[in-house]
Amino acid sequence: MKPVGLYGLMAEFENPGDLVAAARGARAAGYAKLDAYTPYPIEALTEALDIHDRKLPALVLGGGILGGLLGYALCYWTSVISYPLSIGGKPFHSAPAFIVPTFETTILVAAFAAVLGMLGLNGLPMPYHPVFNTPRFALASRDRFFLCIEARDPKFDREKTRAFLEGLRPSIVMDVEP
Amino acid sequence: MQVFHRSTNTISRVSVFGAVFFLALLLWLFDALNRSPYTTLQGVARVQPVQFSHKHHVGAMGLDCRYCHTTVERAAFANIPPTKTCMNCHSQIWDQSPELEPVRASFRTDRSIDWVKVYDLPDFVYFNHSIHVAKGVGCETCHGRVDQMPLISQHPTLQMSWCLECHRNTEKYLRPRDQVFTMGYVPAARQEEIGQRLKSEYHIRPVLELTDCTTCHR
Amino acid sequence: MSDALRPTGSSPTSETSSRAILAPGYSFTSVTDKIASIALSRRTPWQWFLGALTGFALTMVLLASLSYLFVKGVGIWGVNQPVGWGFAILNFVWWIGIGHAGTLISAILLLLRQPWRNSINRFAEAMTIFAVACAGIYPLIHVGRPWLAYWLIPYPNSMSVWPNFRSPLIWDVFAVSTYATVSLLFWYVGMIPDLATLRDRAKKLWAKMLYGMLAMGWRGSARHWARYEQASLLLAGLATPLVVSVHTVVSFDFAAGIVPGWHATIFPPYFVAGAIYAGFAMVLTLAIPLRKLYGLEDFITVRHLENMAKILLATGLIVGYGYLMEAFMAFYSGNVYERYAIANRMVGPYRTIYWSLIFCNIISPQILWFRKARRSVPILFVMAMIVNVGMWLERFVIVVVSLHRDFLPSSWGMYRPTAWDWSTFAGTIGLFLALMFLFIRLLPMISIFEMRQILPAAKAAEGE
Amino acid sequence: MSDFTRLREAAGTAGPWRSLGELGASADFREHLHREFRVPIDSGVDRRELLTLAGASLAMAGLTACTRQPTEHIYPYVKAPEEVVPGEPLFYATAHVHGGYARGVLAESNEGRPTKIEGNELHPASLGGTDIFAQAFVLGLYDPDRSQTLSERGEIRPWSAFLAAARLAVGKERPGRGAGLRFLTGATSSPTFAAQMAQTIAALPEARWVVWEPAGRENVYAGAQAAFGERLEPHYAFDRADVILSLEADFLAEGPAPARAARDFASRRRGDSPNRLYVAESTPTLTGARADHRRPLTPAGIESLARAVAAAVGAISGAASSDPFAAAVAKDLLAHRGSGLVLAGEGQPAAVHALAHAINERLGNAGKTVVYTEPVLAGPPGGAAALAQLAEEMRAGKVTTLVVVGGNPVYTAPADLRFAEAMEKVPLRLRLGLYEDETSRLCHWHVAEAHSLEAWSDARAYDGTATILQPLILPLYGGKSAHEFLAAFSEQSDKTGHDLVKDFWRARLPGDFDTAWRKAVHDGVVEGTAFAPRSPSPSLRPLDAKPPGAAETAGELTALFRPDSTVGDGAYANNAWLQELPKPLTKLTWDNAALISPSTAENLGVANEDLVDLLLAGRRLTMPVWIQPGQAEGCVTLPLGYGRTRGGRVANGKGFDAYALRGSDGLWSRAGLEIRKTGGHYPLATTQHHHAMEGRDIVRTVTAAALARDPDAVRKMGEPPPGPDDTLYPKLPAAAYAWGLSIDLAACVGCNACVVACQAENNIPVVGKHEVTRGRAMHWIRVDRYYEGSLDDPLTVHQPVTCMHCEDAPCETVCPVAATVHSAEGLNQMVYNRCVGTRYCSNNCPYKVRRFNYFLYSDFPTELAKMVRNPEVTVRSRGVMEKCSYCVQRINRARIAAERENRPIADGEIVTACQQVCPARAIVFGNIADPGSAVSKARGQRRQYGLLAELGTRPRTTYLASIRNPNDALPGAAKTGGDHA
Repeated sequence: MKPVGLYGLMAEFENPGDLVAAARGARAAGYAKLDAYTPYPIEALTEALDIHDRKLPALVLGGGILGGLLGYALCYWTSVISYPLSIGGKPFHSAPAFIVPTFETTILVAAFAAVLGMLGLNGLPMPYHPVFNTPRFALASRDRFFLCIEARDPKFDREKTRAFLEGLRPSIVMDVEP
Repeated sequence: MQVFHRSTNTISRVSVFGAVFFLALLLWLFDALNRSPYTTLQGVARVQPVQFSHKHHVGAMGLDCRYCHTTVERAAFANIPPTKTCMNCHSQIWDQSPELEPVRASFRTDRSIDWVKVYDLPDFVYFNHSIHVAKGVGCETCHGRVDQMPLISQHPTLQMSWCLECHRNTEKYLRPRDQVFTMGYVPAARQEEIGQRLKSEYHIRPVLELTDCTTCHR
Repeated sequence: MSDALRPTGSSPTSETSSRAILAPGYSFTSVTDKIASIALSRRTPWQWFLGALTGFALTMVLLASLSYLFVKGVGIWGVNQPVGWGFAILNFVWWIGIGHAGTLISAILLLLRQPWRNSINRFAEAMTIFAVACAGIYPLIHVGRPWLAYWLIPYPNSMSVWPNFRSPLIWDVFAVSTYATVSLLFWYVGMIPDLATLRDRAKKLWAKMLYGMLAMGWRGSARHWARYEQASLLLAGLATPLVVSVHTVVSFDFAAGIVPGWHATIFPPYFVAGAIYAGFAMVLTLAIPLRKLYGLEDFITVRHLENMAKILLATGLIVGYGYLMEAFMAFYSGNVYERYAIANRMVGPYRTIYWSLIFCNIISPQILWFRKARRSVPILFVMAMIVNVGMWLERFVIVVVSLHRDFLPSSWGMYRPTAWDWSTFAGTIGLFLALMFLFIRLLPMISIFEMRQILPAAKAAEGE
Repeated sequence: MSDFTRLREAAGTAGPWRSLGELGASADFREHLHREFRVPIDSGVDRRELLTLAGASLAMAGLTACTRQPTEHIYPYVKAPEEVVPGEPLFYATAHVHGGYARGVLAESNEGRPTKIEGNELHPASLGGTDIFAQAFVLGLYDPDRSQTLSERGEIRPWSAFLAAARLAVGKERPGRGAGLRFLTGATSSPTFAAQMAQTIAALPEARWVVWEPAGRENVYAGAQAAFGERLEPHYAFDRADVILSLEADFLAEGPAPARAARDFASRRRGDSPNRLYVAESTPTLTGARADHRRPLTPAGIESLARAVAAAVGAISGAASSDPFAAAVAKDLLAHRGSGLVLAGEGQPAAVHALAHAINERLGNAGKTVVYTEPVLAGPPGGAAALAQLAEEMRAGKVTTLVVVGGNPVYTAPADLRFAEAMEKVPLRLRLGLYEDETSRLCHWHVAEAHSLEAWSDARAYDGTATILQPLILPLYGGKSAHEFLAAFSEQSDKTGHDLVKDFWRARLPGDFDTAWRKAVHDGVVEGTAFAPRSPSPSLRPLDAKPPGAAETAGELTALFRPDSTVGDGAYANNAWLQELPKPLTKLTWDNAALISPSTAENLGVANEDLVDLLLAGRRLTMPVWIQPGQAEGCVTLPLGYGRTRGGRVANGKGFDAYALRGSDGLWSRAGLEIRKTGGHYPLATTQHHHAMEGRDIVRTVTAAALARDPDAVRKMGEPPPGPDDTLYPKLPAAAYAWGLSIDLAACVGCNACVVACQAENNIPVVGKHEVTRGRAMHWIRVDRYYEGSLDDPLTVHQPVTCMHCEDAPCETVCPVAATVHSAEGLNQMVYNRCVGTRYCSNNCPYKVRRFNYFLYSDFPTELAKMVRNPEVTVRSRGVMEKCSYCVQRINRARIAAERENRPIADGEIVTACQQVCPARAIVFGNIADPGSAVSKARGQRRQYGLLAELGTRPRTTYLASIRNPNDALPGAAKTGGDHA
């Protein structure tokens, strides 16, 4: 995005209820490129902004399967193929014993998939973000609720959109520098 | 307010991935170093009191290994020849050469020549020359083309993985008994066939037995 | 300042609030500021310095003991034939046990939708990680040649030999390291939004930078929150079987052996129960002083303590059942060695330890049947302490008393811990304290955003 | 002048020494000798040790981490001796001399270093077996505490100076025809030495030879004197005896040839018609432990028993006593005329010996089970009387020159003689000694004695058979042999020991001397030197009058003085192997203690390790007590040989000196002992704390009768083990050989020889008293000892326990790094270099045979300590587990030999160290896959059982149940069951 111009317009609300309402309104008004910022997860918002993304569970499942396969493969290859050793009269392929490491690797890889997946899909780490340019945005992690309509929204028009946001009875509407 | 500059986004992502690769690199380096001649002394020629040349004695003059290493067929240790053996010839030829003064000195003073050990296994490894020779493992297989080495140096890594390689695939290395002391031996037919045949002929024990710990560790 | 933050006309001990998991009258603002201020602005109380210093001092003792150990060998401990395992392993099991409550609270209670967990899960998780860290030290140092301990990890090597995947110790390596990693991830992910809060609340630039980097630029976007919630649920789903598996695997160290007193199928369940038991005891041990020290009675209410007391009672009973079954099966099996092992626990040279264990873990917790006791802070604190000791004694009985008399009477012997055994143990306690105090000073010890969730205002927004 | 240079000079001539060239890397002897000898790790570890600890540990880290091998050097021969092949051991026949009697051995030499002792099949006292002393004496060769110099009043002098001094002394004595000259020696059977002595004395007729052996055989000879009117050597054919009555004769552990006795005795225990052994003794012995009926009796009690039996069989006049035991024994003996045997121990008064002889004569056992020959020991009658007279003469100033050859009289002499004080009255005192000990301190001249592996000599076995002792190595410290020393006082002072011995035999060997000599030296026995049997005529007069001797008044305590079972009379006190070897019955190490009976302990209100004051005839000694089940009531056993003050670093300050109480009026036992509790406490190191089997079928004992009734008696004793197919797992591919070991508990006499042999063969370190008290002894094979029955007279059983090499080994499964795994041939392999030391395997081993290096126990810094090590076995460092390997180095040696020749390994080709020494042949090793092998035959027996086999470990080491053959006419210990902890 270019340094000049505007990232978007941001409206600040006193309480979650207004934000949820505002979000509904904005979508109803046909705005697509908008996001809400809240100090804690609000389920109502997901539905209001109709966010549905099922990538993460798939990732975790994949991770789990991969981890399991790797774990068992490790046990099998080392104890049956690479250097078979007669240990305690047990067969080289001691499946029951191999279950434990397999289980652990399954969990491990799945967990990594969950965390890295979440961060990756959220595009984190991203220490710099335009929304931080608005001083009051610091309150987004405390007690204020923000709705931001981005400039790249086709329907975005500096004046009209500002007017629209004003109509949602926010405590204030601000420009967000890019 | 904005705490970080734009560029930090890129920096942070790069550093996250970088860290992972850096760690991997370190591990790889460590392993490489561990297998490198720096650790194994593979192919590193040592300074000896007498710059004895196998190339000359074996390659040029064609001495048999057993002329000096007399016990190789009956004992675990392929002995380093006594000074007497050197003097057998060198009391006649090169008997004035300054190179050989340490040998003559040893013979005079009755003090051993102080050789630096080249093939040096850890003390918890028990290697037996006689059995390998008896089973058709050529000197060359472990010691390399000694007949081309002016100064002897360690041919293999002497790491356990190297030992196992042969104990697991004997057929790849066996040669007829009469070829054991040959340098530059070329198999008459495909090595696999010969190897398989000799394996049964010489009653080579199965892999599981050859890779038992007590085969080498006691 | 904390008083300024307390809403007027509410006292946390009043009957109304005592059922609540959060004293009334709090707003997003006050909750946020009160918790954040502990890390950022509030003056550090002298008790903190006292605690932290003790912790660091004991950590030095640990380092000293370890250096001496590495120079001389495990012979400096009381271990011998027949008792090949002593304090090292029993402390390992003890710490691992303690390290169970955190993940349990954050994972299982999350799945069970227990909102009261929100105010205790953060430092419970921290406790978990530090306990696991302490536990992790022991298996490494108790071996005869610690500089070769890395041979327990499967990696391609010039010897082309591999670990033995049939050995419970290798299972331990996998289980404990996985558990440590996942707990750490869970803990960190859970903290990201609060780190963002600290970033935004911090005054000094370096603090902003520090928290900012850790927060990874979290900005509370609704889309992020959505995935974040997914992730926490999934992690919880993964951590739940994991937390159960870890102490199960630890119990295999014994159950997979043939030593009379070890070789029992009841071990996995009752080890897990024991772990939760010990874990919650430790949570109480930490929570009670902390809430007092930082005036968090409004967040960690008597309700919390009571709930934990109930869990203590429940798991305590399971553990008791475990002991009972052990004894019964030994008798019922008709196996002379098993019978002797149990009899030896009860009347043998170590009987005092066995009976004090019974008192600590089985008898004393019965007091928690009474509501009054469950709601009395001092009683709970003493109770928790007793259980901590009791669980340690249990491990002593399992590890040492089983080993010192096994099959051939000719080889029977006694185990006597040396000064070095004790100093190492004290050392790990020090390490634990040190880490704990650093944590409460530098990081939000209560999950701020999850506290916001249980505010009435939040509930309203969700249309509840 | 340095030993080292001298050795170098010698290097030209003697073969073995050349190998120092091989050792060259560290060949500076000066350095070794002056380096501090590391006493086995005890409470503390000093700084230098810490460094070595760290160093050695790091070194072991080698290979895997990026540590490079340190540069090593090779020192080849200059002129290679014919017979030496580097890496191939050589064996030389020689003998170990104990109490004057030769016990034939073969000494193993690796590159010229004597490292291991084996028995000599050709030698009558060995037949291939050895005892603990023979096994351990090789360690003494490298003892850095051995005297290393020849000195006069502490000043180092050359040999020539001593020769001059000796010549001067003899010159001084010549006018008086040697009246002032006294030679004091220990018991010796060396023909050469005797001849030299005779020669010397012939030159100086008034000189006298005094023999003093602290625990000698004087009573035996005196007994014969009493019975037959002449000093005779009785020896016994235990293999021909059906009924044996031992009057405190511990023939399985003490006496002239215990190894031979054990072999003969055991040969009659395994069969279907076992012999029967009655033992009457005051203090428990190994022989007593094997008894079918054992009677704890006071010395007087033993004598009256002997009389009762003698009377009952009509050997002496007098009425048969009412004692049912005596009656039963007599009945049994009478029923076995000619195949019975009665013998008395060294500690018994002459009268009892005479009675024994009388009974044997009467029953016609003489010539059959007991044979008489002329005395084996040379020299005049010894004993307290001789020494007392010498002390008297010295005190009276009659002695002007005292020559002490070996022994250590100042330490061992009876206290009432105040020998040291008397000795100091002698103007010139010269001494030959292995150590600069208590006696040397009081001598003007001290000559370092050569170890018997360093010198030429000869000695006779119990039956007179002579052995030529040959050196395997030049004297490490330039010591001199007794022959060279004695020669200094004769005209032959210029001769070497080799010449002296050879010259003596020159006249005496039949046929071509060189051939005969070579054969004699090679075989280790000189043919035809055994003494011819005599058939003496009994003259039983002295017996009718009851001699005075020790008569106890009731309630009075009797002190018994016995050589300690591991350090003997003190001669072995500086031998760490023997110090750490658990005493066969008490299982004590590193100390001696006053053994008291349980009831005595009760009366005195003392417990183990309590310090007490012992008062006897005005003499006093403070010592801890140890309660010994089976000890005769009122008898207190005081083992000799401890409390050394100048015995060397290992010996000094260990235990308590019982000689301080011992008087010449009661060398073996003396009534009138008083015990006072001091309230003090002294920790003792025992390797076994629990003595009952807790009703578990660990050591299975069956009576001959029961076995005859029911062949399955033994198998029915325990829970049945799982059958070969009771498993879920598929069988792993089996190899051509399946190694297994069988231990016959009926034959085993619990002598501990296997323990020392294993220690020598496998480089097992010594850990010291403190570590033993912490339960960290390292022996790979241990001999467990359990008691059954009443505390006062229990049945004592012994059981050697090795690694069982379980086919389904619990230890293997739990090792995280696969450091202990199974070989295709069924060995439970322990790979030291892979072990990280979790000790999980040891926890999971039901037999607790695994041993852990809690510290760096192996002595890495001391060069001398390295010389005794077996080059075929890895020296373990700190932090690794170790255990019995079935002597895998011997298996591999045999296998390689066989494979080189493309043939299978023959049965009996592999002999484990424990099997090789076992005097009773109780241990058999071999291939259990071959039904024809000896071990398979042993395992095939109906007495066979596996220890704890019901656990499903499928042990490869199995046992044959012990057999007892009680007399139904008596309530025998063997029948009493039940346990006492």
